[in-house]
Amino acid sequence: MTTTQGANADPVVDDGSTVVRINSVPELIEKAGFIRKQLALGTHRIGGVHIGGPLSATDMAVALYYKHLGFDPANLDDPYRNTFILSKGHNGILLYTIFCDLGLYDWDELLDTYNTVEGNTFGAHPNRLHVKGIEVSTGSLGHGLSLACGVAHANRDKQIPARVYVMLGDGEMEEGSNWEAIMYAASKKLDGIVAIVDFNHFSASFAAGENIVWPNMAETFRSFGWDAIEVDGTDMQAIDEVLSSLPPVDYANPGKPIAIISSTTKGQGIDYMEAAPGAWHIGGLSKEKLEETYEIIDAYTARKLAEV
Amino acid sequence: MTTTQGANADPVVDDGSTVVRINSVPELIEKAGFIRKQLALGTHRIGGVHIGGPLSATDMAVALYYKHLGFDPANLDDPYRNTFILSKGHNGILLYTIFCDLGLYDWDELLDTYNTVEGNTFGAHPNRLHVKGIEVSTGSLGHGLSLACGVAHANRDKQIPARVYVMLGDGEMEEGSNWEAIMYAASKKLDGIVAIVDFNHFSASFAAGENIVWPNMAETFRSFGWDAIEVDGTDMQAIDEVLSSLPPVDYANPGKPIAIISSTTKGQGIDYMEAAPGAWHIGGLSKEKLEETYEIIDAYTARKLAEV
Amino acid sequence: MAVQFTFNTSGMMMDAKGTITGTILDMVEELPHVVYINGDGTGSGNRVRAAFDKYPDRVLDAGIAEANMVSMAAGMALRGYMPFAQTFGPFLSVRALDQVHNDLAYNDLPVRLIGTHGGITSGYGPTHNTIVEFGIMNSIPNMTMIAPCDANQCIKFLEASLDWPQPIYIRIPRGEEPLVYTEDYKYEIGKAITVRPGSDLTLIATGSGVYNSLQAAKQLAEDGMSVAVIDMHTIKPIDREAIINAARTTGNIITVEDHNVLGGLGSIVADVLMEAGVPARLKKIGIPDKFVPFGYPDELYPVYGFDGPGIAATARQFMQ
Amino acid sequence: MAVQFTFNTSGMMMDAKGTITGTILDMVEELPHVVYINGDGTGSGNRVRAAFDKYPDRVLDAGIAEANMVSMAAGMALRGYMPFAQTFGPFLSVRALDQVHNDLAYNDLPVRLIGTHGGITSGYGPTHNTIVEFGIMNSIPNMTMIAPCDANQCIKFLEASLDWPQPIYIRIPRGEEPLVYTEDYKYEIGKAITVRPGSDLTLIATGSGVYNSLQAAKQLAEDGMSVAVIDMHTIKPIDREAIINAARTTGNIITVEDHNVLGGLGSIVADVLMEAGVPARLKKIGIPDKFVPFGYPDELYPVYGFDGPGIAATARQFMQ
Ligand SMILES: Cc1ncc(C[n+]2csc(CCOP(=O)(O)OP(=O)(O)O)c2C)c(N)n1
Ligand SMILES: Cc1ncc(C[n+]2csc(CCOP(=O)(O)OP(=O)(O)O)c2C)c(N)n1
Ligand SMILES: [Mg+2]
Ligand SMILES: [Mg+2]
Repeated sequence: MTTTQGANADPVVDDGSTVVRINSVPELIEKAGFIRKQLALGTHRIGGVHIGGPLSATDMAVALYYKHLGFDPANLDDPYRNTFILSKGHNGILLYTIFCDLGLYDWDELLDTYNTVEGNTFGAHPNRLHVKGIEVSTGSLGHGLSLACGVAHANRDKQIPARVYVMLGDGEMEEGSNWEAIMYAASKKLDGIVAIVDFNHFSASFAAGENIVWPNMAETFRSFGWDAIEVDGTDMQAIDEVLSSLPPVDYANPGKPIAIISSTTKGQGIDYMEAAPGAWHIGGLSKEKLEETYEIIDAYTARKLAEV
Repeated sequence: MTTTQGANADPVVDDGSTVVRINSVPELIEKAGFIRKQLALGTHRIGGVHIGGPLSATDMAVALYYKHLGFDPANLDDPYRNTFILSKGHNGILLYTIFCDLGLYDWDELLDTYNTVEGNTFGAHPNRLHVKGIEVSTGSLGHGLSLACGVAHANRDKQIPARVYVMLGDGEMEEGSNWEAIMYAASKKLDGIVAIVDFNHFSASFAAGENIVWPNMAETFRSFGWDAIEVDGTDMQAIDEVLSSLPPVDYANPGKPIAIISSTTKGQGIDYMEAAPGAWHIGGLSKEKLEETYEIIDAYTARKLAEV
Repeated sequence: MAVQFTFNTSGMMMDAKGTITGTILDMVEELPHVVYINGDGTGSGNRVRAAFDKYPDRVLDAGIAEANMVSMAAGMALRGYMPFAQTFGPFLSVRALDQVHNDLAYNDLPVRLIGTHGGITSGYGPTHNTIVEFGIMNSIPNMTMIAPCDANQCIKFLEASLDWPQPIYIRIPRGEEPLVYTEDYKYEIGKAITVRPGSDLTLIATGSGVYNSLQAAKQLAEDGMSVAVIDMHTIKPIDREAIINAARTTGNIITVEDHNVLGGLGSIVADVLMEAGVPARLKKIGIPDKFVPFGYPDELYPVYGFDGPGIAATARQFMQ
Repeated sequence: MAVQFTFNTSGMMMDAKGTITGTILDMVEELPHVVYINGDGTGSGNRVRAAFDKYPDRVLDAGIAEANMVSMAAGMALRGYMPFAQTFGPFLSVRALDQVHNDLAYNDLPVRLIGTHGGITSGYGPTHNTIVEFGIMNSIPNMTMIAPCDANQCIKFLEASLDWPQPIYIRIPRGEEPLVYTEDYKYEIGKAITVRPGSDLTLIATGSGVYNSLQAAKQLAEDGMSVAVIDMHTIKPIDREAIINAARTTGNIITVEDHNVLGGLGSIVADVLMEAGVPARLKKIGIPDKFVPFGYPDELYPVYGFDGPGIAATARQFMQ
């Protein structure tokens, strides 16, 4: 299988795999800009799509899928693979968009059949039995970290030193089940687990602190025995540094599981969405608005490129 | 209604209530000794009773029911009352024992009909519809703090400055639902809530740290926005000081909800149980063992008295 | 007793979810013991948010923490309040089931849970659908289970609920459902309503199935079939009399529900009939015990044959 | 096909819970993909603890955190493992239902949940009883629900489960149940076993009800009544053929289960019969939709009439 990742692609492996590895931060930023535009396109073509969360998680997801995960579209069942679990399952469109870009699916298939019975591939929440590349079906919040505990045990049982990345929402952290997994993972030194909280300062209804208050989420993770790193989740350079700095998974010398609190804004990259995150938890875009939105994203991407 | 609280009773109110208030620490210690012996008696007469947890929670419960709660057996529905919720419901026998001592029930009723269909009053887990004085039926762990959030909202809505004490087990804190309530209570400044963790260093199977590890539970509470106090839960003087030092519930100047981490040993006061807490999560006592146990408790109580 | 109604043929839509929320907020204003609790659904710039700001101890949002939401509601009920707690159905009936089972049902406290996006109406797939809650609540002692069929009935139900001493689970669709009833009528929890009389076949429907069944009955009337439609708005306690009566009068029954056919209204009807020993033929329309594809009800209902034409087709086959 | 067995009249007791645990630990030793997970039930100084220490990634204890327990099991199944997760029934089937529904059933992963203290056998009251899980699991697509009747059948079931591709919920009593089967026999998930033939009446029983039904059948034989007993060890998928056959051959059916009579085996049997349109008389023995008092099964079973004499008495009345 060949991938269609465009000019930014830098396939570094020669073992027959089709892993895409974009090593340059500017190219990752460009890729994030492209993904944001495709998300906007989806929001127009489909309508009624979760969009604020996917946008804030875009940079992190791009850094992972195009570099740090070693995601191989041609070898999805590789037992040695790193795992990505989208615990905030309502952001499925973000993964579908990346998967289309990586050649797993055609764009039209995504944009024409999303959430339709006919297609039944791309649901509003990702289904592992329908979508290649999805590790586990999610949608009910607060399951991903527990699933990760199981995958991490499995990896360690087989002595596979792979990582399990879990993407969560800040609102999602209100679910108690997460904290069961957090205390368990620390207790069992499941240090292959990397919990990434896309702290975009909004749930479906509330700005951060308006209802449930997090005094300091990193401190809370630490109090349960985790390492916690705070990062500006809109700064690709910083994201890349954090993901590059993670200690290797070494079962002989286990460390702590790691939380990355990634500070973002819901709707990241599209100013009018950032200003009204509640309205853009789910949304749709008219044709005119789409054109305007492309320009906003391009300008945002250019600004981000200028910063590196 | 008159109470049969024995020589230690010091009814300080003259408004027709039957509140028992034992103000002297030595007398509270003696009362705790008496309750422990009655628990031992129950363990003999009934057999198959949860005993390790009730014993470790005895001092705290005595301090509350005989002093700080202002528990009034004749006025159980007083809307201004402080509330006690036994979140670790498997310790029901501890409350029944206290209720017998306070005259709500006869000893024989408890000891003859516990967990029988015939009696159907005193179940292995307390049922508010069967037992006078029980605020809410519990038994499934991890419900008490959430229930307390509701009671605290109700009190505040009516501007009743009463406290809601919740007794939890250290093992119980592994349930994620607790942490939902903990973040909610802090966020809403439900400072009438006092969470008391009877940290007796044992669940049903594991010594503290053997399976799930708590780096520092007080710190974890604080990271969620609570105040947390650590106390030696076997030192009546210390318990009394902590409970006396709680700031008043003042809705105009709300503080933080308060956690008391009460350090104890499962089976507290009975050495052979302390040494084998797993075996004495639930237990029964032969007649001979009961006599021996009385002596152990008396000696323990005497030691505690000598320390004050 | 069969009360007769003209049903609304206009297809006029009314938002059941919004109606419920609005009615409860009216109650909050009028009745000091009524509490409204949402689960990260308070939104902003709307009436719920205004009430949330105005009544900090009676209009609450538990955040994304449904277990705490349900137990907290129970805690308020312990002190004499009557909480209405509303969020997506699965997060109440499935996610928080231990809290429903123990703190509401076992403690027997008059909390009302309002599960939205009932059946496959969520459009968000099986994690946000609830095709299981009839079966679940049916097996839990002390629970009452209601599925109103239109927005107006939601109001009637809410009024009736004020005097009901036990916990209630109420399931409503996503919103914007066609109205079934045009005239006023008496509503009683546990009493089915015959919305259309008929002598050949009875459609026993609940929730969104009622409107669709009426459409089907109209179509079937054109074929000369006399089809009764019963609005079985209360799933538990089930109205045995209405079921037995339907068996006696028409002998042929089709149940219509947006729920798994295993354990739902159809199974409950079968149970009642077998226990009563009244002979009748029964056919169940519903979700055939599988996780449905993604899609909105417009698209999904015809797939499972519980739009009007689908029900009519099943009825024709059944009556051949 | 009715296979005939002599049933164990000795009343020999065998610990179903211990047998299951031991068998799974044997499997853990032999099969590298088998995982055992407890929920604060590992104990100390026993075989489970030894295995827990020996296999830190395959013999686990989730602590008192059942939601994490179930999802973690699903996570291992995602990687090809077959986890058996065991704790008190309500904490799996009720507390962790969102995890069961989504991570096991919707993801369709071969995790086996073993809910102990099934029915009212816990002795610890309604928070520790599970009289609801037949109804719950019946309504959830992809779930298989099993209730073995004795310790030996637990072993048979565990062997059969190794080839079953979907998630399974298995309910066992507290422990120390009398043996039903003495001889070896073929066990198949989803295939009921006729443990005693008869022509007047069929007792369709499950779990602890099977032994008690056999006792009743023996008593009734003395009265000259020919009573068949079916061991309906699989609640879902239900063996429709066996039920329909019972209706055809005896015409009279009594179901016996330690479960709420609403939504349990009896309701499922009613559902099958109504759908099949096979006439039969049906009576359900079980818990009459209420939270039972505290007490152990010895004391409680006679109250609800599902000890041997109670079943016999109901049968006599039913057949008058
Ligand atoms: C258990 C559960 N409760 C509620 C929901 C409904 N829901 C979907 S998204 C959402 C808000 C999530 O906020 P957050 O986790 O911050 O995600 P993001 O901002 O990244 O979209 C809610 C409440 C759900 N999917 N699962
Ligand atoms: C939700 C739930 N899971 C499991 C149990 C079974 N259980 C009863 S007591 C207990 C151990 C509790 O340990 P801890 O909270 O430390 O109580 P204590 O030591 O004071 O007895 C367990 C696991 C339960 N009652 N509720
Ligand atoms: Mg967010
Ligand atoms: Mg403990």
